[in-house]
Amino acid sequence: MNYTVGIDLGSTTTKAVVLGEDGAVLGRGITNSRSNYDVACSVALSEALINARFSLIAGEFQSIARDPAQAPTLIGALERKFRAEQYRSQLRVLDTELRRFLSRLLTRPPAATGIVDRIAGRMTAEVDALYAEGARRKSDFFRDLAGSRYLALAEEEARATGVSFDLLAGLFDKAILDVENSAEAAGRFDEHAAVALEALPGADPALTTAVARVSARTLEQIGSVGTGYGRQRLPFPEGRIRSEILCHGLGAHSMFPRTRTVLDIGGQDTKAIQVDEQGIVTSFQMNDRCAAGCGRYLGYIADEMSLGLHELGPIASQSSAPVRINSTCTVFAGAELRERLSLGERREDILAGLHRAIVLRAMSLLARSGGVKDEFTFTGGVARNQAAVAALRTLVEENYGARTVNISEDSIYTGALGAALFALRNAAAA
Amino acid sequence: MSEDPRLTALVDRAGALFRDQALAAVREWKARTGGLAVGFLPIYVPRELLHAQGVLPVGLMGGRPDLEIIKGDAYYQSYICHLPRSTVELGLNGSYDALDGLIFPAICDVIRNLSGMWQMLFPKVLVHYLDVPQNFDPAIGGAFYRRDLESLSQALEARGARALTAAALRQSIALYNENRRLVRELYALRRREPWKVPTHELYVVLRAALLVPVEESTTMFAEYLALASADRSRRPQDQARVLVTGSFCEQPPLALIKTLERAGCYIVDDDFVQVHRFIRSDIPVDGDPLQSIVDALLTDAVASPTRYIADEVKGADLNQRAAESGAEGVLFCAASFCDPALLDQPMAVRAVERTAIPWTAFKYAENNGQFQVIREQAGTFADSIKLWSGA
Amino acid sequence: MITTGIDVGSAAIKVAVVDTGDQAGEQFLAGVTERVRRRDSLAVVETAYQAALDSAGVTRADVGYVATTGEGESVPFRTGHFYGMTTHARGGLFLEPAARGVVDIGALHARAVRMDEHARVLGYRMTSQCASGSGQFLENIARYLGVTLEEIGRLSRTGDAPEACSSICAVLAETDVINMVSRGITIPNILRGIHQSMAGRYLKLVVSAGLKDVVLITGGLAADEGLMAALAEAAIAQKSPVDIRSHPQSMLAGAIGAALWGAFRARRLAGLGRRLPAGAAELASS
Amino acid sequence: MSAAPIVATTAHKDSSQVRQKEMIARHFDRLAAAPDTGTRCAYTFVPGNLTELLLSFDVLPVLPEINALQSAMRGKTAEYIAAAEKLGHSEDVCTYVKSDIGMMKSGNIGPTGQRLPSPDLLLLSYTGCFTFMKWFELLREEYHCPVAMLHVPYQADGRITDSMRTYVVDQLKNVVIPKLEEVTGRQYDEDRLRAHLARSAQAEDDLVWVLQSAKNVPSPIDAYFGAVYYVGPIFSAFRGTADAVDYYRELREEIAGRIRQGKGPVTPDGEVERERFRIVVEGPPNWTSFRQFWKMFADEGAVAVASTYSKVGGVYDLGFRHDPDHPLETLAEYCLGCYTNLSLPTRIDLLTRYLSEYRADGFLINSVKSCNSFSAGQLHILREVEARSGRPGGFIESDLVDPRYFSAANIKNRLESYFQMLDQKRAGASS
Ligand SMILES: Nc1ncnc2c1ncn2[C@@H]1O[C@H](COP(=O)(O)OP(=O)(O)O)[C@@H](O)[C@H]1O
Ligand SMILES: Nc1ncnc2c1ncn2[C@@H]1O[C@H](COP(=O)(O)OP(=O)(O)O)[C@@H](O)[C@H]1O
Ligand code: SF4
Ligand code: SF4
Ligand code: SF4
Repeated sequence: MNYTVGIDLGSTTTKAVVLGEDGAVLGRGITNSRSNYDVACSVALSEALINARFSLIAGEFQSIARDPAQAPTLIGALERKFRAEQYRSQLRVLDTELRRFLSRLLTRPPAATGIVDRIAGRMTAEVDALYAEGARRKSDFFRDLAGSRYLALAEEEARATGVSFDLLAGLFDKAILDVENSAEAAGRFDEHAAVALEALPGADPALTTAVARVSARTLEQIGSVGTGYGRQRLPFPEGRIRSEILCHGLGAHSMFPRTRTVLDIGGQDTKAIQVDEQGIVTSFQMNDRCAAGCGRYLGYIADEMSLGLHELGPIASQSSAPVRINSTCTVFAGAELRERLSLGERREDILAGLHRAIVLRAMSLLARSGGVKDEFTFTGGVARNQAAVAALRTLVEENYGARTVNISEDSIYTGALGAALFALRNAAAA
Repeated sequence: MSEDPRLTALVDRAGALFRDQALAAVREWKARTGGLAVGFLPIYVPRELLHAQGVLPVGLMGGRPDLEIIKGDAYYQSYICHLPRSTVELGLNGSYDALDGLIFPAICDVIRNLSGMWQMLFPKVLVHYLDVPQNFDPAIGGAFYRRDLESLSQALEARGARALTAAALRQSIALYNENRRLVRELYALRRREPWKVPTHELYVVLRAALLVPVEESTTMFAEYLALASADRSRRPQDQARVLVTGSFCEQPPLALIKTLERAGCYIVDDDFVQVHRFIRSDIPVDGDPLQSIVDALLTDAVASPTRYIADEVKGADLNQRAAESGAEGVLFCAASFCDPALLDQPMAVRAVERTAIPWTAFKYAENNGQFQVIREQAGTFADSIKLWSGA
Repeated sequence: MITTGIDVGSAAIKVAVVDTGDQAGEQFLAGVTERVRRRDSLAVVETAYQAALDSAGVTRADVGYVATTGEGESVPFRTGHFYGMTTHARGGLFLEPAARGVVDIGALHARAVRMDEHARVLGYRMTSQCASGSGQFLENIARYLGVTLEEIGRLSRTGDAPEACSSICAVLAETDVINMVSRGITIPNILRGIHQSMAGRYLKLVVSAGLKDVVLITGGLAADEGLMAALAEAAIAQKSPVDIRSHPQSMLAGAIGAALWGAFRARRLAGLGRRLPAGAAELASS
Repeated sequence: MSAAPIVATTAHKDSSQVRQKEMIARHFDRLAAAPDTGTRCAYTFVPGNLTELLLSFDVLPVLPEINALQSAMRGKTAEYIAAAEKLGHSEDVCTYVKSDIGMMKSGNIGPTGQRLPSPDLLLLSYTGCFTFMKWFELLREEYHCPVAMLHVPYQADGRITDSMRTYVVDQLKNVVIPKLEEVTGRQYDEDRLRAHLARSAQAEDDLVWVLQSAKNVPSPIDAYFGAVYYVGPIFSAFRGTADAVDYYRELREEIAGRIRQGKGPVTPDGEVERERFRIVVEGPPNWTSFRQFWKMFADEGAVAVASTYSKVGGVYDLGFRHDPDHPLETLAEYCLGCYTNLSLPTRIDLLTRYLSEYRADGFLINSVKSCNSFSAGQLHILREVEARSGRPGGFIESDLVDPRYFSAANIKNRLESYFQMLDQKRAGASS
């Protein structure tokens, strides 16, 4: 079947949205951005295609399953097994790379080889638990998941053996780059799907049939458009690159046609956009290049607190008395946070203050772009964060009165969706 | 020995006025008297004139760190000082609704342009740009200024203020002379015994005085002067004496003033809330009172960075103030992006360097909450004065 | 007298033990540096302090004055506190008696201090509240490039075509670095470019603080030979009359300075007949 | 999308351009020779300059702003600004001032590589900006020369009052002219002044014709980048000279020729062959990356059809002309009327008017960090003009002469988004 794809090469994440010829979303894929843009794009695309295939499998299976009521659960299990296998395959590459860098060290502590063996062993052993039903993962990305586990284990080992923690941490920082920058590390759909099926012995045989049918289909790309921070360097011809502003405007319009104001808080920029009834941008404002006020601010804070991005919002939401954060600069805010924690202030109050700070900056941009009109759509990665959303809702209401606030589960894909829609238009016009 | 409770109460009352960004005191005054209230931006307006027409002059000094700027930032780029955005924020959030007009004295381009913005944002209120002359010849700049004041006076009258009479103006001048005299005494007391007049307290009193009628603020100054000078609970500490300069328009956050004091400094002279000291001595009450007001500006105003004053008068003036206040150091403490203050600074520094007095410089914004760097800097400055003075 | 100095930084805790006995003059007994790495800094202070005492072979009871500096006001067992520039000047002079200026380059701030031959502070300049071009910034980039702190300097020195890198946000830097890597710029050239831009920034501080002649770099970044080289080059290129030096103990300068001032203060208070710690506590900023 | 090339690659110079270059070179020669010829020099500013009066005393004007922007175009300002900051000047303040101070401290070598004479007089006519006043306070400390201060009141209520005019005329009579007499040892000669003023008015007519030629579609000129060259002589040392009269006459003829041929503007990279967007621009240009900045417009086929920057030395298109019959009053009127002396509501009116009169697709604000006089309030202007004209505004930030504040990637990103937005809007409107 034919598809068009929009790719949003963001500063922190790269997103792909795959559309069918009818304009319906077939699949979405996301990965963290890395230095090799081609790889980032191809990983995001292949993730989107995996996602597309899973929804196709779900569709196929639903009609032939022994117990249709159980089908979604089974598909869920299949997907978890698939992800676990994918993770394992990346771990294997990581392990190889760790060893390679270890062997290159000039002064290699004798204990180091054993340590790397033990860490790799333990991480592999933990995979099933990580992807068990109901398990919570700190992030969707291998870099973060493997990184936080590795560093925790390395710290244990460093304490126990006296080998320098910096050395172990340094090894990881090197190895992870090579894992990320090889498109192959994540493996192939059919191989992982086969392993995943094997890991579900006794499952409905129709599942195997559905997987086989979908694997056999070819997906043909008939158009693509790139956008995002890195768009100038995307492996796309010039005519197939669109500004993020337009893509966000169109994407938001397509999700919520009555949208007039769009706020996008991404990794390293925040945009306030006004669109007309056709999704055409009428004015916009972007922030300066400073992490304060963007998603990276929260990412940095999460790192400082050794938390996952997913955890920030829920913790902050528990606060009843947000503190006022004095530092504007992200790095200084990180230091302030540690100082406040050591003075005994509550973690949730500090986090709530940090969320409010970022939303306040967005409010200024919104005001600059022409205010908040009805309906208002909030997109970008930060829209996934409930505390940021709550703070934004309050401030919008206080300053502009009641507004319908649209937030989609898939808001992080807004830019990619807009790009895919442009691609579809191009394909139709060709 | 503990502090006199009357002093504590007075400072608390001033503090409440200082924190009153929505001008409740002004609303209350208007409700009581039915008069007009007109705000003015730093650093100088002839309050006597307003007072003589029954108008309450209200000194507006921007915002404070706890004011969340939401709409104000929509009007200003990041590289413009903070005062205008908080002023716009307070205007838009209704805090200044009680004001029947605003006067924008000629200070700098930012304030100048703000006057036009105000005309558009608040078309119903009186907006007057007070073009303070830079020519100090009575026949030229003086005549121009006089015409400007007359037009201001007429505009007030058109809004329902009393007509200006010479008798009323003379009386107002007398009241403000007394008010200014007390401020001079407070500064003198602080120079002599800085522990008796901690600056974070004096500052709050000076700010509070901007929101109440001159009669009330004179009483407040007099009481404060009497209570503070009599209080024996306040003992001298081993602190360095510093002169703070450059903060004439956008004001430093109160916490910054406290930080300086805690880091070991006694502030013995400053240019905070400058309107109180802009005219240096008494304005004559005999003769043509309007002309006296004009002449006072031409001949007796401080050498503010917003005025063009030839020859190294400003530097000499600063050095003289430092000498008179017995300052052991000079702190250049200006608002970020404040062109008048920052462009003056190198010249002032050169003047200070001609004396033996050490100096240091830092910038702030009225919404700063973080004083780590400044504390470190002021602390080191005070440390070195203390460790090495007389050595 | 044995005194100790504790320099509480945002990236690392530094502890120094000195002996200011009359016979041998001032003697540096031991120093310990412990990176905080997102741990509770007071806990790190505790372990680093004990390690320093152990390595100097003294006990807590032997210590005549515990002086803190940096963010050390919250250390519960301190005798007194001194401000960072005062202590870096003193420590810098101890390490490099010819120095008439120090530049403390730490994780978040840099400060250039001009002093006389008694470590009296004559003038200074500090960086602003933006972490662009700070130690933390370099650390973030290094991490992203998979380079350890110890390797940075060496790698940077092998760069032959440094990539100019203007002031960029310490947090968003990694995207710029991604960008550079994707343009095929080598790690040494990236690092060297960054070092050059940092050096430019610091040299500006040096010049505006009026430093001349021998200048000792203190703080953590003194250990970065790439930055040191870039600073020296920049000084030559801009014809600044400074002789930039570093010292293996540069990172400890603040702690050493605090310990020395502690001894000075203890003697003075003793001379005044005042008792410790009540008298010294007065020095601690409230 | 890029069917035909937008900018042709052949660059050429018109004869007016050659003439202009030659005029300027001659002026700097005269300045360089001034110490030997004994010619007096006054430093003064572009907005509110009193060139005719100076010329009537045979005093040569030196314009520090022009020197600063020329230095920027020659890539010298980074070094100059660094030198000024070394002397304790803040990062926050106007970079024209710092660049000038830095240049002076580096030997006062002007744009042509010749040394500039020290001032015999600082003529501080501070129209439209308080920074001018500080600037000359700083220079005065260096040169210890006489200063003539001319305070030009602000048009806060959008009009020039009698009181303002009287005030300026009083100062001209009692401060500026006596100072000039004292410095030059000559008598004020009103007839000479009148003769210069008459020539000014003549050149002004042609300049206005040139600027208004942008009403043609396609526009034969770029009224922002290109206009910088066109306003050069009249904003600097040549107003009131025969040279200026000739230059503008020739320029006018050239442009009339372009209109007949249906040609677009000339840019350093060639002619704009296809006018895709007609833009009104507010704010000064960036000088350190002037060509790169211009190219970002030209490559998109964006032509500036009107700008406010080309009015900083006088808003002649609203009708003002120097009037030889009322020499001092006309000078006063001129000073009071410069663009940066206009109130914000007046500036908004002007922009809105340009948008409709020049049939522009939208307007762009280049907000420069240096200049509070221009920048403070520009975001308000943006909103108001958008609301009143219904046409989209764009906002970019840079600086005049400090290369640290020109982020090409950032500006390109914003411009690109802006132009794509205009494009999309047009496509939407036609579908
Ligand atoms: N699940 C999540 N919960 C909270 N915040 C998230 C989540 N996922 C992403 N984010 C935030 O979104 C940001 C990335 O947003 P994104 O729109 O992908 O940016 P960009 O397009 O610049 O890469 C991250 O920095 C992070 O703060
Ligand atoms: N060998 C090294 N090479 C480069 N940088 C180093 C090295 N060691 C430490 N640093 C840097 O020094 C900084 C810590 O310096 P320090 O003076 O202790 O700062 P602080 O006092 O703020 O904690 C860290 O940010 C780190 O980047
Ligand atoms: S703080 Fe300075 S720049 Fe800002 S308004 Fe006041 S005088 Fe002007
Ligand atoms: S202030 Fe902080 S977050 Fe902003 S640019 Fe500087 S380093 Fe980055
Ligand atoms: S502030 Fe603006 S108008 Fe004033 S001197 Fe600087 S650039 Fe010129």
